[in-house]
Amino acid sequence: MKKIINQPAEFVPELLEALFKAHPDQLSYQDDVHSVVRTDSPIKGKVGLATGGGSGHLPVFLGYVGTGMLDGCAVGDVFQSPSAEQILSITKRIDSGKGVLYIYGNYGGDVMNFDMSAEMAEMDDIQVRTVLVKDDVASAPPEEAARRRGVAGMVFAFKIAGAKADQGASLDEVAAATEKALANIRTMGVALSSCTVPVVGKPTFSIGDKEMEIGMGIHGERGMKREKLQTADEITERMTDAILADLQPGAGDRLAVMINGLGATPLEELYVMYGKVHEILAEKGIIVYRPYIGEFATSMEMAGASFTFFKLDDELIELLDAPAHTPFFTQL
Amino acid sequence: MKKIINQPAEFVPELLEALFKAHPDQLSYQDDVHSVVRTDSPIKGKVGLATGGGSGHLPVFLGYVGTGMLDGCAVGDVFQSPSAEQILSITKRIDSGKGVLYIYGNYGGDVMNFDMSAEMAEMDDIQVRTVLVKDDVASAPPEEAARRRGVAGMVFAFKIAGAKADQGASLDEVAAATEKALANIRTMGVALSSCTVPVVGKPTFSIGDKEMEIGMGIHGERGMKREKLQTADEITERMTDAILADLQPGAGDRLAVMINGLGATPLEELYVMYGKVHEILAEKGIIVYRPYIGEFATSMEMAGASFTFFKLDDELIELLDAPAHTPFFTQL
Amino acid sequence: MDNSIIFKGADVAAALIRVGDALISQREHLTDLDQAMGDGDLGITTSKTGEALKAYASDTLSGDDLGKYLSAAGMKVNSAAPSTMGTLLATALMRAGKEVKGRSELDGPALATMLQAAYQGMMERGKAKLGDKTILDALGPAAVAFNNALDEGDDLPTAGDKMIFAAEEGLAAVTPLRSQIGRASWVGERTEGLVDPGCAALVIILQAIVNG
Amino acid sequence: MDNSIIFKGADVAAALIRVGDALISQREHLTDLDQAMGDGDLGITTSKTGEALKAYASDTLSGDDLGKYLSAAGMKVNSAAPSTMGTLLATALMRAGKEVKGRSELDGPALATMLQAAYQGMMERGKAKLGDKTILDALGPAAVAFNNALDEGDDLPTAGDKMIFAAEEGLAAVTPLRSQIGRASWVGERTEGLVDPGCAALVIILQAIVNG
Ligand SMILES: Nc1ncnc2c1ncn2[C@@H]1O[C@H](COP(=O)(O)OP(=O)(O)O)[C@@H](O)[C@H]1O
Ligand SMILES: Nc1ncnc2c1ncn2[C@@H]1O[C@H](COP(=O)(O)OP(=O)(O)O)[C@@H](O)[C@H]1O
Ligand SMILES: [Mg+2]
Ligand SMILES: [Mg+2]
Ligand SMILES: [Mg+2]
Ligand SMILES: [Mg+2]
Repeated sequence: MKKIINQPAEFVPELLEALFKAHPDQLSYQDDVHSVVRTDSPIKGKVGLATGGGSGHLPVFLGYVGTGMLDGCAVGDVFQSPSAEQILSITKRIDSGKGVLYIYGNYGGDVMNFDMSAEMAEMDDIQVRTVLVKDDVASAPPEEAARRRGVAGMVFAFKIAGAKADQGASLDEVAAATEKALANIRTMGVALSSCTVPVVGKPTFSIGDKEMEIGMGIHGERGMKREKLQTADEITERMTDAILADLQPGAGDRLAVMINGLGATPLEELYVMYGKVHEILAEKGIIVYRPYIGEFATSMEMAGASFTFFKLDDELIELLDAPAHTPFFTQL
Repeated sequence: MKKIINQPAEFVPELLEALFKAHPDQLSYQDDVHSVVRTDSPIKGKVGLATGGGSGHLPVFLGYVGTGMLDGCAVGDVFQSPSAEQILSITKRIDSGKGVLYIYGNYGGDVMNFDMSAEMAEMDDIQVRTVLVKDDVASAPPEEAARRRGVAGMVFAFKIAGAKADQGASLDEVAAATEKALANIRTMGVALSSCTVPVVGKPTFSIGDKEMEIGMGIHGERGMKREKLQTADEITERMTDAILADLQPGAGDRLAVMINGLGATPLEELYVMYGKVHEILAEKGIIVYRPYIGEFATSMEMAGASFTFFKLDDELIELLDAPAHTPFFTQL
Repeated sequence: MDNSIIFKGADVAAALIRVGDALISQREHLTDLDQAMGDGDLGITTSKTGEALKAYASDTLSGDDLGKYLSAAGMKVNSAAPSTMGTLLATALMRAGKEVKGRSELDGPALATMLQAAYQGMMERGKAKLGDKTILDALGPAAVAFNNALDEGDDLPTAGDKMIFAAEEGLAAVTPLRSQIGRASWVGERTEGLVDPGCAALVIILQAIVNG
Repeated sequence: MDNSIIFKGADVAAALIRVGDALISQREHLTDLDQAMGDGDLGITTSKTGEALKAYASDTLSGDDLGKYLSAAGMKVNSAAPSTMGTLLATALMRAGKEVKGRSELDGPALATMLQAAYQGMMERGKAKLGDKTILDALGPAAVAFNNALDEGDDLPTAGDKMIFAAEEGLAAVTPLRSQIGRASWVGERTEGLVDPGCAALVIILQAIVNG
């Protein structure tokens, strides 16, 4: 896949510098361009919310820093964890005294660096709690759900945490709401083509012209199965069934449904899949409370999509419905 | 390029049916799923605003139907004009008595069908005016600007027209504001890969692994030149210089700048390009009043980008700043 | 067939079906031509047009008024294939139909008038001029040649052949030129030497009408 | 070299540079291994680690305190390459350094303690256990083998060779197994029979340390 880039090694710093030029009212950095924070942080009386992870997934991660969502994000190189130091510097900046919640995907490098940062933050008397996102049903069976990786479902976690924190809730309360949300969030993805990490310069995996990889991760992690490319309806049924089997919603349940493009798949195709999801859910008496159709968590130029289902109750609906505004995501 | 679709011929009706399932509060149709209107149309006391064109460009065209922007959109098959009948049916639905303004891209098929619809609407005593979008500087030299095709710049035209119409302006006033906006809007694009029309099933053009097409149109129309792929900075300079030569803004002028992804190009790369645009403009004393970075007008899975510059004055700024909300575009 | 041949509804319907078949069978060829200088959709447009014509001619009784019959065919074509070429062909049908409103039979002179009206209609709808390298550059000379042949006393088959020959000559004459209007005009000098896809489609249509 | 060999700051710096060079030169190989069962970034991580080690060892005086010197090297590695392997290697350096805080010279037993501490540190940081098919499965046996060899009176070169051999044996022992932790664990049974990239990196590092 061809890229519009300069020096591969400068890719992330260049995009971050452009980000601060584009959105100076909303975003600035602390110590290092990789440590992105809300310009108005710390927000008095509010728990600080931080995330982080590798680049290459925009709008994830930094795209959710803004009103009603996150306060800071530590940005790693493409598909690489940020360093403990970078995480620590946003932690210090966004703490208003009410503590900081880390919400990020369950990846080894990220876990270790966030943990190191948390240890250092505690030495500075900043209270830190961590909620890991592990929503990808394709990455481990239910009995090993703790091993699952975190993918697009984190966007809903950010949304819920942000709304809860905005209500003035305590660190423990925000963590509890976020954990409750994540217990009701499941994702699964399919990839049709690979992405290419700029400094590597070759596709992460190769895939035939008529093949697809069901259960693909967002860094090119292999999925459950390499198969013949199927129709939109067949793919949609497969993924919907797998998520429903895991999440087990019942008739009358309300779901937020995210149909997320991984990068190269047109919005038109996402809508075609949504149509089928809607139909399958309707047949089971399950209600789509709110659809989110677009690119929310990408793998650069990967073709493919992920579905995230989020089972809601009244409390979660109130939090999901709260307005949010970041340079990449606006909800009225 | 692989697609997630069912029967190619059903692609557009399927996506439209999904659209109405996803956004029933905001969008509905008149007579035929291809005739998309605001659910609350006609809006009393407001000029009706309609657009239309082929599918495959989401969010263009139908994505801009909503509060503060358009009232209706006639949707053609992929890259095909809608029919005169489909246009006529939205025209009748959105007219509140103040007349209807057609705003769409300068493509032969669209022009003929909108003209036919306008002739029929007049027989029903609906006043219709037309403003053609011709913003692509790569499609003809300045002295033949009337021949130029309409691309991403139409999004700004929709925005200005929508805000003006919301002020209660007359059909002529809305048309005049839209024309004024378009006189200050210029676009240019670059493609790195082709798109594939589903029913055709093969790429519209072939392009080498190390080539790019400068000045590409959004349906795969050939550009000005097939060249060796350059760096992000070089590409950005080329496109920026070409637009500036045509638009001729001066030091102190304020621009809205759109860096638009054509489909497969990651947001990260769009930001890298924005960084360079910002730098070039700053060197000339030109101010970016508002950046728009993302996918606003695509060519399905084409890799590449377009830049649109929109020279603003106080009146245009007021209209650009007005809030808008559609299922695909929200501005506070 | 000679100059006194008269076409009735069944003949017109058969001609629509022949045109439909020809447009469908030439789909790939027209797509290739349009990929070279346009957006590669012409084959889709013509095959949708062809399907619409065939469905219409099979499902609809031509009745007493061939003018109405042809105009309604034009409406169908516009709904089925509303791109440039589809809309122009729809316009041609509607305008040709208008010329023979109320008639249940068509003779040579009627066909000549219809051809001229189709040409006029396309010109008004598309606002192109001769030499812009469009379908007009094949249709214009074809309409003139057909009319002249009849005036000179040729029989219908001969006039038909002259019409096709003129269309082919028109196509050839503009091939070296640069497209001046529509999508191809954006390709600029790269269109020089390429066959205009619309001209090619017109030749296919005329051949299908004549070779019945 | 025999058991009484003592390493000073310059020796440690030279070892860091050798490790750096080896990690950089094996970039492609490690990338390939990690593409087969992970995300293909291990070569990038190790070469960034290598660059950071070389820059650090060239720019920083080792001074009197080799413990501090190594811990600071760990901090640099974490900043330069904060992915799983980079963070584990950073942790190893920091924990090894902690063991020899204040010392300006290192002998065999010190090295054995450092190796054990590195292993412990990685285990605590990454929360993996032996048999999960990670770098621990090469480092654990290597640390034990080195310590045992010294206990049994082997000289340093012999102990070093035994250490490398144990690491290679550890790598081979887990190759048939399924990865149980980290990114590779999501690949499941498809990892069976594939070499763990972290084990491979560890063998490269130990070889570079020993073969000075
Ligand atoms: N304004 C026009 N008037 C007449 N014919 C035109 C005009 N523009 C284009 N054409 C003809 O239409 C052909 C292309 O048809 P089509 O592929 O349907 O157009 P597009 O894809 O650009 O909508 C051209 O080869 C040319 O003959
Ligand atoms: N929790 C863990 N503890 C120890 N080693 C681990 C752990 N997770 C992964 N590893 C090792 O890290 C190697 C992969 O390193 P790296 O490519 O940096 O990881 P990633 O790309 O997943 O962040 C694996 O081959 C394995 O040896
Ligand atoms: Mg077309
Ligand atoms: Mg065409
Ligand atoms: Mg990694
Ligand atoms: Mg890896």
